[in-house]
Amino acid sequence: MSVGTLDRAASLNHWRHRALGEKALIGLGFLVLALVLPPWPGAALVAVAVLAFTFLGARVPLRLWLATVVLPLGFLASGGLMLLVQITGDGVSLAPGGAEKAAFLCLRAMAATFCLMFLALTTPMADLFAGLRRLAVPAEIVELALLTYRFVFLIADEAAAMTAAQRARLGHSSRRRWLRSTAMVAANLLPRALARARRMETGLAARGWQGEMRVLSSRVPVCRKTVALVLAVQLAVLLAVVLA
Amino acid sequence: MTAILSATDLHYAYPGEVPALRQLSLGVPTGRKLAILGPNGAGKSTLLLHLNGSLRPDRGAVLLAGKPGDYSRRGLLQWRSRVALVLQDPDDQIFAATVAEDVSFGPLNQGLTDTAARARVQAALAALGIADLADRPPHMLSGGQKKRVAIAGAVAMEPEVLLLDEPTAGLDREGADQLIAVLRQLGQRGMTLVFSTHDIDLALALADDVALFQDGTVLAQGRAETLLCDPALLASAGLRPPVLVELWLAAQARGLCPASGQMPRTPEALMEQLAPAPPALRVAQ
Amino acid sequence: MTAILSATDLHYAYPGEVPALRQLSLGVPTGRKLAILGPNGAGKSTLLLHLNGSLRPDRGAVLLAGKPGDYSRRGLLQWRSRVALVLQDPDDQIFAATVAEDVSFGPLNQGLTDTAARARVQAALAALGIADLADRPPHMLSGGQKKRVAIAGAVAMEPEVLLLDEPTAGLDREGADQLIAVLRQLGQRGMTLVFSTHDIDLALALADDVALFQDGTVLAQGRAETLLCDPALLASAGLRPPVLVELWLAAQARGLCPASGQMPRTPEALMEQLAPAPPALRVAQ
Amino acid sequence: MHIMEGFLPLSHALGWYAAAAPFVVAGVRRIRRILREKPEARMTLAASGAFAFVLSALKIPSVTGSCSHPTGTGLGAIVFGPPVMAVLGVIVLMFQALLLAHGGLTTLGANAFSMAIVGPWVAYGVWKLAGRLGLSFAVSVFLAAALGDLATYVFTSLQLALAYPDPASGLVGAALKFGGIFAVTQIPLAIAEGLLTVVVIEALSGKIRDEDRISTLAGKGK
Repeated sequence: MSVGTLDRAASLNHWRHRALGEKALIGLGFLVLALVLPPWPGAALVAVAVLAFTFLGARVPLRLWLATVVLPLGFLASGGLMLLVQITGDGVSLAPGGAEKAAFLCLRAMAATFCLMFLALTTPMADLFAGLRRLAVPAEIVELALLTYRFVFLIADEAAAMTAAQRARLGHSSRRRWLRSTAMVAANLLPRALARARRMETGLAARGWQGEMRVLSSRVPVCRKTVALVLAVQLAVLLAVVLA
Repeated sequence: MTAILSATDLHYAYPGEVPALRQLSLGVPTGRKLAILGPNGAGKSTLLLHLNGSLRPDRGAVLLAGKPGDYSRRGLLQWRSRVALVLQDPDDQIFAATVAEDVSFGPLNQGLTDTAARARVQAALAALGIADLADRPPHMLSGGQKKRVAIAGAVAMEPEVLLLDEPTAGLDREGADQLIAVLRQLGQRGMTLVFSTHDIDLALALADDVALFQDGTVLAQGRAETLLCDPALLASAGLRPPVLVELWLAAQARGLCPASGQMPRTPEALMEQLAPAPPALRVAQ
Repeated sequence: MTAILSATDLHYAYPGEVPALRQLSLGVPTGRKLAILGPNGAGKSTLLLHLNGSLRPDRGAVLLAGKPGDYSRRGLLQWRSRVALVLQDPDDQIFAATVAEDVSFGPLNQGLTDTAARARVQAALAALGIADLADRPPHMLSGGQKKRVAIAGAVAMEPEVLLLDEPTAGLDREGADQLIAVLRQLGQRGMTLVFSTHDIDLALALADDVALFQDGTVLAQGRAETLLCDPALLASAGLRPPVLVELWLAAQARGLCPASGQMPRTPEALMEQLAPAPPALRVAQ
Repeated sequence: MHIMEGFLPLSHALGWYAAAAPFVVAGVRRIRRILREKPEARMTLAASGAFAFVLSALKIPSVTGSCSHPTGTGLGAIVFGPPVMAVLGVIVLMFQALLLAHGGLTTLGANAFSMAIVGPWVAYGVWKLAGRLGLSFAVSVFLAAALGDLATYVFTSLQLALAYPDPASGLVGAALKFGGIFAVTQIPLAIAEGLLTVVVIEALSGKIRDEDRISTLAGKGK
């Protein structure tokens, strides 16, 4: 998976043009529920609900979703394992009730991760920046994040090309050479990134930049029906947990 | 012929380097398309950066509509509203997360209201034929598309002069042809265009006037029809005439097309001038 | 004609994107110069990355001297010693503090001794005509010089095949002409060359064979003399014949040059074929 | 390795947000001051942040086969200074969560504390200390980067141990467990990052123009 995979998916997603508010309500709303409610049945219900929005609503491709979930699962496997065992004076043994604790942790972490993935796969970064501005995050910081985002793709492409060029000249043929080659990539990348920054300065000054970076962002009105549906599902999850 | 922009006796050296511009004088005729033609490293980009006030000459002056350039903060803002610059690499100029947001940057900096800026954005995207890309993030565009977004960002400021650094660099033939068509249209609407290029074929396809550039100075400036047909002059700048012109001159010399014809700008134009020999007189096959 | 490299039925998609290569088959004839010709975004660079094992196809296979490519660590090292790759932007592949140091990167990685590597470096710099640049820091070179340093870095590994991505991109006419001359010399020494380009004039100037590329697949492969003179075939790939060939075909149709002539690769070659009309028969002026 | 989304209980997630906040706010203040004086520093800082992100995506082939990557904390701390790194680090962590599903939003506070605060400050402290002890430039850089990297992961293990103490041996046992899997495996990688940073800084010293010297951005003066 490359840096651009999720970004591209979000930009081309079926729900790309839905209001940020709706997607935030789903992604962040369920995320909070996953953390607040007891893992069983709370997190399990959250997971089911958010997956339904992911696949039935936003129609995220399953293959892409599976490729994305691999990395957090790796962390969960090793981290969850630690809850299964305990360290006593005699060494390592199975922890009493460890299995249950580990299962609950896995449930909660998975549900939360599904929420994060829903946001990542449906919400273009441009909308998030607009949202951060509305949340009164200092303009300079949003601008910094925006420019960083823009530079990430340019610099990642350069890094990928440099790495391919080094591989073609056997630059990774041993661990020692790999270390040297990678250091050379990093050492060449930073000055290039800074040179890019200087050119960007000229380019934006030519467009009348005075120190403030205002752009017109289009704002999609929130669809009340969707909000009502999401709130209803979230309420249902809450009620189910309370009753159970 | 009035010059909306002109440079007199410019001299400039980047800190610690050999001079990039020397005693350079140049006029940009209003409402026409001027090619700054010369090899790489001749100082073409440096000149463009002077023409919108991005660089300030060590000696000499840049005149905008006859008045010396004003390098104050306010002066520069006005200058750049009238003279827009499009850099060679569109990635150096596009910063926002979507195309429409990016194009709105210039108009908002000019102090327009949101509504007025939105209208400008739509007009510029339409003029460049990229209205359908409005919501795309820039890193998902092709090279030709990015180029047009960068130009739209300049056009949205409704400048009088558009400066373009190597506008077709990196584009394939189709992308270059589309861009040339767009630039011609902008020219027809009365915008003055100045573009730098090392590609004499681009100068042939687009320019009304040509300034021959070498080693930081202008060797000659004049109508494209005159300069591009002057092999001796071009050779002094290390250039050869466009292939089309070379062949046209050769065909004229052989009497295969009329000596009074106009310089052909497209292969079709040359073919029209090539008279078919009557069947009886065809060369032996 | 043996193929030192070949691809059969290649299929490849970057994760989450539409396929970049589809059912692509191609042979690289030993000892010749093959142009991969097509518009930007057609998958040319992706193919080159497959030909040296940098990318592994989703389906299909790359054969090196008839044997399926070996993607093991050792296999790739041998593969890349035999098939070198030069990327489009020389800044992506020049890392070291001086030219000579950079060119030694490949040979040293091949496990050569310092002495042997030094000899390789000298030979490569001489072959590219840049022996005088050996001690220069790369950022002080012109675009054309950088390009030659990047190629020297590949040539120093003494590969059998040299893959070049858009070798003349960004170069002015003089830089491009010099590079073409150098590549011709490498070809004469028996090195197999494969280069991608969107510039049909470069294919005309340099290629023995052409593979027409579009939408991730090869539309046609054959001798340059055949393919570049076939307007209908080229049109199906969204291309037009080189201006020179268009004019040659037009002149032939008008009987202004012999129908049996060879495809001209330079303006001079076409001019030679243009018969001067006898004075009496010149068109009225 | 960042702590994944949802791995920490609510109270811990909030606690780490609160702990990281003062450092990040101080960094934001410093950056705003820099930007008021030099608006164009925006580009340089953004390019540096993007560089840090891309660097962290360069995979190190590790002994255990697990995927790991340089933290860049040592390099960042030496070149930009810790306060600026706190803000750049948060931005980079946010992108890692949203562009790579690496880390998380509820764990952003905890990850920022270990990756963007503890790591850079340890690296910076070691760098200053080594300078005062008269160690050579290369050794100082190596120690700063290697220990900054290691400190990040040791701290991450502590954060996990705090959240999930061992039922028998409590905090200490849990720290050993998580440290065993997340920090000990990191030792060779920390050494690799140390070596890498030395080579990078040495190569950089000839390459960066004076006007780009980011120590000025970090408010250190020339």
